[in-house]
Amino acid sequence: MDKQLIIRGLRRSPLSKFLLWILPWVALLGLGLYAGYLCLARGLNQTNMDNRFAFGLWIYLDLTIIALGAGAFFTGFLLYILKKDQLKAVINSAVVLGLICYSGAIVVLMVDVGQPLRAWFTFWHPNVHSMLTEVTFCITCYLTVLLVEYAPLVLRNRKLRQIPSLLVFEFHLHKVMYVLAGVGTFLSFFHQGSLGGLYGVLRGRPFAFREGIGIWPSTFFLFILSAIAAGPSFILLTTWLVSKLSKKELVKREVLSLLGRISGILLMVYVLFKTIDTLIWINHTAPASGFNPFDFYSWEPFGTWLLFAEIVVCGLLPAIILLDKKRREQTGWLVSAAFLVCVGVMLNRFVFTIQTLALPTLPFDRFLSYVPSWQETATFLAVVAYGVLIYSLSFRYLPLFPQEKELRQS
Amino acid sequence: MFPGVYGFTWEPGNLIFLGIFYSVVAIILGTMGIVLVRSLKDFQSQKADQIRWKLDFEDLPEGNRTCRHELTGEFRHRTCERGFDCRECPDHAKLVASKIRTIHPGYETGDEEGCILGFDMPLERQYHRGHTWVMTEPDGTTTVGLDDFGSRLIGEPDEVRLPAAGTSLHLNGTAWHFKKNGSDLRILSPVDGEVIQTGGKKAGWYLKLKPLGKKMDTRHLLRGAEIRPWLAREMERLEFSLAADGVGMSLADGGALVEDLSKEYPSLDWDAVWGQMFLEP
Amino acid sequence: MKISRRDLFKFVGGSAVGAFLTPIPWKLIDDAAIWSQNWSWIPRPLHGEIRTKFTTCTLCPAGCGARVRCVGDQPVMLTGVTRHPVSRGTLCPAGLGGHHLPYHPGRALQPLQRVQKNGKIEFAPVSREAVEAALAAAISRLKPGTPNESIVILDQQPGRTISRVYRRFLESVPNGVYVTTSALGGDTLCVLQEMMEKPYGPVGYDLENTRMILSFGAPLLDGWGTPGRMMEIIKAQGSKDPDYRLKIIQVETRQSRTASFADEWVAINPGTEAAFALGLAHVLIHENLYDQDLIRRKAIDFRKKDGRAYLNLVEQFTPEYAAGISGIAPDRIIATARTLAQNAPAIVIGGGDPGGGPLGKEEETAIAGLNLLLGGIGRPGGIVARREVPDIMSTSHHPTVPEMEIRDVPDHSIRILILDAAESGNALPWALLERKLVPQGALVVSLSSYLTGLTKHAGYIIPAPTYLESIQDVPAPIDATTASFSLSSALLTAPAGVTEPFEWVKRLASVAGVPFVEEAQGSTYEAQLKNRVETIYRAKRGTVFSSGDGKTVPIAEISSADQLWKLLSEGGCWIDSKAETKPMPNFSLLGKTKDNFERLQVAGQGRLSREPGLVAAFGFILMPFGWRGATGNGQISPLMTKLFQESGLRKLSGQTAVNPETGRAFGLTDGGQAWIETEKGAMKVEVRFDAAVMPRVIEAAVGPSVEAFSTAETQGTQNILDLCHLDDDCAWRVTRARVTT
Amino acid sequence: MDTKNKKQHRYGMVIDLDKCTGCGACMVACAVENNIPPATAKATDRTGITWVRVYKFDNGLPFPNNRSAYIPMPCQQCGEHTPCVSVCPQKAVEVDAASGIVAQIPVRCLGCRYCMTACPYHARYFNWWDPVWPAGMEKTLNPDVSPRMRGVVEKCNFCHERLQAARAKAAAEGRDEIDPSDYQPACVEACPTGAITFGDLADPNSEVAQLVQNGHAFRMLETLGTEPKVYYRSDQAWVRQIAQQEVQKPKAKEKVHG
Repeated sequence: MDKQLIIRGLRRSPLSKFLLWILPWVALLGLGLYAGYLCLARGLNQTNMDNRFAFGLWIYLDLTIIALGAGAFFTGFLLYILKKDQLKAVINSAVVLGLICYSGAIVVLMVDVGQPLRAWFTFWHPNVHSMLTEVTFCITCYLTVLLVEYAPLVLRNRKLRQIPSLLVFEFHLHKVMYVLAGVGTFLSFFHQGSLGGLYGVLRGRPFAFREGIGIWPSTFFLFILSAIAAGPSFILLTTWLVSKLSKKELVKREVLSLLGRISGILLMVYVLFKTIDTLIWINHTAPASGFNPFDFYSWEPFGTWLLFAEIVVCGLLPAIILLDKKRREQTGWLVSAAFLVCVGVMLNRFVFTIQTLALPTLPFDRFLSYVPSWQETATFLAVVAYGVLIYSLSFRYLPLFPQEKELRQS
Repeated sequence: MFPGVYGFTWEPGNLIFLGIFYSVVAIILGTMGIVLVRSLKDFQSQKADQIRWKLDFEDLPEGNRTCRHELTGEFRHRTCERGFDCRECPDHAKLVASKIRTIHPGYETGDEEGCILGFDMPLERQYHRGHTWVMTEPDGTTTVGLDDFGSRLIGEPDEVRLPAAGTSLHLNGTAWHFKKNGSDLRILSPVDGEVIQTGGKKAGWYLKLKPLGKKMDTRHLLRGAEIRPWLAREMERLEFSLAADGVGMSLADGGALVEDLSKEYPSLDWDAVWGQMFLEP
Repeated sequence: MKISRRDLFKFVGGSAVGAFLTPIPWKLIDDAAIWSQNWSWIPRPLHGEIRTKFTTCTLCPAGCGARVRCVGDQPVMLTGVTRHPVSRGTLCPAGLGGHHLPYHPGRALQPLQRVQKNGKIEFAPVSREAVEAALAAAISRLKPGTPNESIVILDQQPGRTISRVYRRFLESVPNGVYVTTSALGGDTLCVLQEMMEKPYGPVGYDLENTRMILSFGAPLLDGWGTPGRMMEIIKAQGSKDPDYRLKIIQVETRQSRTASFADEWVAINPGTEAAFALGLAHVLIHENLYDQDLIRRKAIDFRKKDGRAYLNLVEQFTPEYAAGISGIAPDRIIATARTLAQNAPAIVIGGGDPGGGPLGKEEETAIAGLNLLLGGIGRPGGIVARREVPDIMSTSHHPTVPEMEIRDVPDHSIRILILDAAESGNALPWALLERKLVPQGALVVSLSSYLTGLTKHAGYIIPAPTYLESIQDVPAPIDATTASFSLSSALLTAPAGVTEPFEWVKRLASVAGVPFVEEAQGSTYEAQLKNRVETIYRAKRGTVFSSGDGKTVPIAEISSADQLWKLLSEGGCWIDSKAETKPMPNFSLLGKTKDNFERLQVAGQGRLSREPGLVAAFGFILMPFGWRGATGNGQISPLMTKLFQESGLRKLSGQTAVNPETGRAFGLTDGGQAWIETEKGAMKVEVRFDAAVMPRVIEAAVGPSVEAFSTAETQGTQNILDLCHLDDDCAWRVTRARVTT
Repeated sequence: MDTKNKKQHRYGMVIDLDKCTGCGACMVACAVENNIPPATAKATDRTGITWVRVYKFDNGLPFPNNRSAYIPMPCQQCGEHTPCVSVCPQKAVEVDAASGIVAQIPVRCLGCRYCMTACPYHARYFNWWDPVWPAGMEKTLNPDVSPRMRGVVEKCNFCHERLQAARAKAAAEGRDEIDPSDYQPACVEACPTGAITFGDLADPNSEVAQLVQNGHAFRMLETLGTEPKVYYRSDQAWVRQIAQQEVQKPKAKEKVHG
C-alpha cells in the first residue's frame, strides 16, 4: 500500500525505517499538542510570559518562521512572475516549507492569544491602523493561497492522481498558479513588512521604534528585505539538508548556486539599508525619544556584540561569500553562508521580539529576563516536529523535487 | 468589516484597507471559481484521460520524448511536443509527403522475419510508443495487443483489467491495466476506438476495436523501418533504467530478452522501470 | 429503496451545505461569541439597592471610621469617613479590604481542636461544650495563691467592654492575670507613666501642634498610632510655611517608609538606640538646651550623691562615646540634639517596628527621658494628658486583677492562656508566649477566627465573630490627646459556628462554677455596651460626631442615651473635650526599676554587646521588620496580594534584603535563595540586594506568607520570628545570624 | 450618550510624590472598586493585576546616603500617539473623545497583548488566570463593574463607572456638566495623604491644571511624545531627576534575576 503512494521511480526508505524516523517527531508533536491543550484549557498561566514579557518564545517563533517561510512566495514570484524557470526545481519544496511555516505560525498564534474564540473579532472590527490587523488579514489570506498552492502538489500523489476529477482539478489549478503566486507575493510583501512594522511602530519601545515612510516604519521594508534574502537561503539549506539526510541528489547544483546568488544580492541590499537605518536610529530616532542608543546595549548579555553579529557576521559576511562566484560553487561555503543568513534573520527577529521587551523603559524599572516554560517550549518544538512531519510525508509521497528522478537516472 | 458593524468608518484608510482585502478575496475566490468551472467542464467532457496523458508526457524526461523522425535519422535531434500524436503534426505530414525517408544507419536486414533485435515484432503490425501493437483486420476491426518487448518486461501479470465491450478508447488514454507485484500498470491506448471484444495474454491479443469514426487513423503508429531504431532506443532506455538501480547489463548484444525479465531481477524497482517503459512516469 | 454509501454522502454533504443557508450557523457563531465574552463561571456582582452605612474599624486599636457601601445589606466597599475625629477621613490599605475578612478561606467557622494526625498538626472540629469542660477542669485544678499556676487572658486591645468582662472573669477564678501587649505608639507613653512618682493618667501625643518628631524606628507614616493623624499632617505640609512644617528625624537601622520620607534618616547601628538617646541627652545637658526649671523641680534622680544619678549616666555618653556605639558621627549627634532643642515643641517617640518588636524598657526610658529633658510633657505640641473614657469601671467596681504587659509576666507561670481575637497589629512571637507558659500541660485557647499566627499554636479554637459581624466598642487609641469612643456595628450576620466572647465567658463561668459578676451590667453583650454608652452620656462631656452628615454636636444636645447609642451604632464617634492641664508629678529619669542605673548603662552599650564574642562568628545581624496589621498574627484580606506578591510593594514572609556589597562578599545573589541560620534554627529565604540596607544586616520581613491570602495556615509556614533571639526583656530586635547560600 | 454639544474634557491627575508614602491604599481601593481578584499563589509582580502600581525608586547612592521614594503608576492616559490604541487589531482600546480617557473594552479583547508590549509605562495587565474569589467573597464585588475573564487585557480607566454615575446624577438633576466633586477615582479617594489630585486638565481653573502650571510638575517619558494626562510633581530635585532619567544604567555587574 505504502509503495503505491510513493511517486513512481523515486527511491524512498522502507516504511519501517520511515516510521522509525517519524516516531520521535510524532511523540514530540503529541507532547506539544498536550502542552497546547494545557495552555488553552488552563490559560496562559502555563507559560512563563508575563505582563512585561507579554510576547515570548511564540511570537519570536512566529516572526522567525514566517521570515524563513518567505522563500515560498519569493520563489513563486521569481518563477511565475519573473519566469526564472530554473527555480521549478525547488518551488514545490518551497511551497511546502511556506505552508509549514505559516500554518505553524497561525496554530501557535491561536494558542498564544488569550481568547482564541474571539480571534475572528479582528476581521469583524478591524482596526486598520494596527500592524497586527494587517498581519492577521494577510497571513490568513496567504495561508489560504498556500493551501491552494499546496493542493496540486498533494493531488499529484500517485494514488490521488488516479481519481480523474482530482486530476482535472489539479491540472487547471496548476494553470492559474501564476495568479496565486502574484496574490501571494502581494500579501507576503505586506505581512512580512507588517511584522516588521509590528515593532517599528512601538513608540513606547524606543529600542524598536523606527521612523519611516508614510504609515510604515523602516522596519517594514527591512523585514521584507531580510525575509526575501533569507527565504532562498532557507530553501537552499533545507534542500541541502534533505539531500544529505536522504542521501539523494534532489536538485541540480546550479539551482543551489542560483538560490545562493539571489540570497546574496538581496542580503547585500539589506545590509546596506539596515546599516543606514541603524545609523539613523543611533543618531536621530533614539536620541529624539530621549534615549542614548548605547544604553540599550549596556545590559548584559545583550551588548553591542549582538548588533555586530547581526549586521556583519550574519549579514555582510555571508553576502560577500554568496556574491563570490568561486566560493559559491563550493558547497561548503555556500551552505555555511546560507546558514549564516538564516541565523542572521533569526537573530534579527530575536533582537526585535525579545531584546525589545527585556529592556526597561521606565527609569526605575529593571532589565528583565525570561525563560520559556516547558509548555511554551513543547509547543514550539511541536511546530518544528509538525514541520518535519509534513515535510517528511510530502517528501515521501509527493513530487517535491522534479529533478530528483532525472538526477537519479543520470 | 461592513458598514453597520461597530467600528466601521468611512475614513479613507479604512476603505483602502478593506478595499484591498476584498479585492484579494475576490481574486482568490474568482480564480478558484474559474478553476472549478474549467475542471467541471473538462471532467464532464471526459477529458481526464487526455489531460492525464498530457501531464504524463510533460513529466517524461526529454530523452523519452524523442520524435520518431529522430529515431529514423531524419533529424539529428528532435523532441516530440505533441504527446506522440503525429496525426496533427504538420512536420510529420510534410515528412511523410516528401517521402524522403532515410533509413536509420543501425537498421540491419539480417534479422529473421519478424524478429528484430531478438524480439518478435511482426512487420505487418504497427506499434505504439507505449508498447502496444495494432493490426487492422480484414473485417475492418482492429486488434490491439502488447508487443513482445512489453510482454517480456511484464512477464506473467498477476491481473489484467480489460475494458468492457462498448467502452470508447482514445489515443493515449487508458487501454487496460496490468497488475503485477503490487504495481498498477496503465497501458496506453494506441488508437481511438470502441472495444468490441477482449482477449488476453493467452489469446495473443487483448482488445478488438472498431473505429470511432469512419476509419481507424493509425498515422501516428510506428511501422516498418521505424521499428528497429525505436526498439534499439527502447533497449537503451531500459538499460538506462536498470542502470539507475545498479543493474549493469548490456541487453543490446545479449540477444533476446528473457521471457520474464522481472523474474530474473526481482530486486529491481520494476515499478519504476515499467513506468518508464510504458510511458507512465 | 436501496441507500448506497454514495447516497449517504450526498445526503450529509447536501445537509451541510443546506445548513449554511439557514440561520443556524450564524446563531452558533453568535452564541459562541457571547459565550466567549461571558463565561458562566465568572462571578456576577450582586445587584440591589445601594446603601451607605458607617462603622468603625476594629482591625487594630486605631479605631478608624469607615464608610460602608452596601448592595442591599452586603458591604462591598469601605472608605474613610471624611472629617472623622479619630481617623480624619483615612483608612489604611488593610482597612480598605476589611469587608473581605468574613470570607477569608482560612477562617475557622466552628470550634476546633488541635490534633496530631500522621505526625502533622491539624485542627479538627470539636464541640464547644467539650472545650468548656476541658477549661473548667483545668480551672478547677488551679490552686489559689500559687502565682506560677495562673490563668491569663491576653487582650491586645485593652479598654473595651469585653476587656472589662475579661478582667471581671479573671477576678472570679484563682490566679487570674489580665495581660496586654505593647501597643504601637504606646510604649514610650507607658514607660513615661511608669517614670512618674504618682499616676498621671493617660497621655497622648499632640502631633498636630508639634514642630518636630524624633522617632526611634516608629513607623510614623506607615500605620503608627492613629494613621489618619499623621496622614492629615502630611496632607497639610505643603500649604504650611516651610518654617512651620513638621520636621521628622527617623532614627532607624532600616530605611523604612518613614525613614525615606523623613527629613532626615539617621541610620543607626542595630540595637543601639539607648546609646544614641543618651548621647542626645548628654548634648542637651551640656549645652544647657534642656528644661532646667522643670528638671530642677521634678526630676528626683537627675543629680544624686551616690554616683548613680541620671547625670552620671549621661556624662559617660559623650557624643564620641555614643558615636562609637551607634555608628552615628558625633557631629550628627550634636546637631540632632540642637535641632531638637531649636524646634520646640518637639516630641521624641520610641516604639520600634511592628515586626521588629518593642525597643525594650531601658531604651524607652532613655527616650522618655529626652521628652522630660525637653520639657514637653503637658504642653501643647508635646505629650499631653487625656481623660479616661467614662466607664463603669471608674464609677462602680474597679477590677482588682492586675493589668500586666506580657513581657512582665513571670516565665513558666501561665497554666491556662486564653487569646482574645483582637489584634494590636504588631508581631508577637510564639516563643515569647511559650516562655511564659508552664513547661508541661499548658492549655491555650484562642478566640480568633483565623488559623494563623499565634492561633496555630492553640489547643482549642473558639472562633469569635469577625469584623463587621458583631457589635464592638472602640475606645480611644493610645496616641490620642482626647478620649474617644465609637462602635463597630454588626453589618453582617455571624456564621452559626462562631461565638461572641462575652457569651462564651458567661458559659465558661457557669460551667466552671464561678460567679459571673458582670451580669449586673447586662445579660447580653449589647446590653453591656449600651450600659457603657449610657455612662458616657451621663458624664455629659465632649461632643459627638455623626458620620452620616459629618456634623459634630455637643453631647448636651443629644436628647437621650438611646439617641447617643443610635448615633454611635451608625458609625458616630464620641470625643471628649480637651482635658485641663494636670500638674505633673515628680519623676525619675532613670525609671523605677531596680538597678535602673546599671541597666541603663548596660543598655547604652547596645543589645549586641551583651554577648560580644559571638558577633564575628555569625557575620550578619538579622533584623525583622513588618507592617502593622500584616505581621502574620491576624488575617488580612486576600486582596492584599496586590501589595505583596503582585507588586512587591510590601514584603512577604521569607523575603529579605541585604546590602549589595555585603551580599556579594558573602556569595549571595540578588533574587537568589539563601539560608538564614541563627541559634534558634535555620530558614530558607529569598535575598534581594538593596543599597539602603546597612552592611552586614539582613532585613527579614515578618509578613504574611503567600498561602496566607488563600488558605488556612494550619501547617504554618516557617516564620522569621522563630529564628529571632528573644532577649531577657522579651525584645527580639537583633539576632546574630549566618547567611549562606 | 450624545457628547457633541458638550464640553471636551481631559481628565488627568497630578500625583505629588512628596506626599506619597508608598502605603498602597490606592492599589487596594482600586482593586476593590474595579473587581480585580486576589492573585493566585503562583502570581508574581510580573503576572499580577494592579491597575495602579506603586513602584519604589531610589537615588542610586550607597548606604547610608540612599534615599527612596514611591511612585504610583496608573495608566498614564496618553493623549497623543497613544501607543496602545493604534496597535489593537480589533478596536478593543478606544479613546473616549468626551473625557480623554483611554478605555479598554475587555469583552472585545482577544488577548494578543500587543498593547502591552506597546505601553512604555507597563500599565496594562493581562488576566493570566481565571478570576477567582474565595467562596463568598464574590458577594463583595462592586455592582458597577463587570469582572473580567481569563485571557484578556485590562487597565486603569480612571474609574470610568464613576464618571458614568456622575453623568447620570447630573442628568437627573438637569445639569449639563457633572459636578467635579462627584467624579473622583477610587485611588484618589483612598489616598490618605491626598497625594493624588484629579480633575479636568482642559479646565484652566481646575486644581490639576493649576498644579501642572505651578512648576515642579513633570510626566514620565515625556520625550516619547505620548502626552500622558498623569502628571507627577516633587519639590525634591533628585526625585524629578530620576523620574525623567531615561534608562537606568545597569548597576555594576549584578546578576539579573527575573
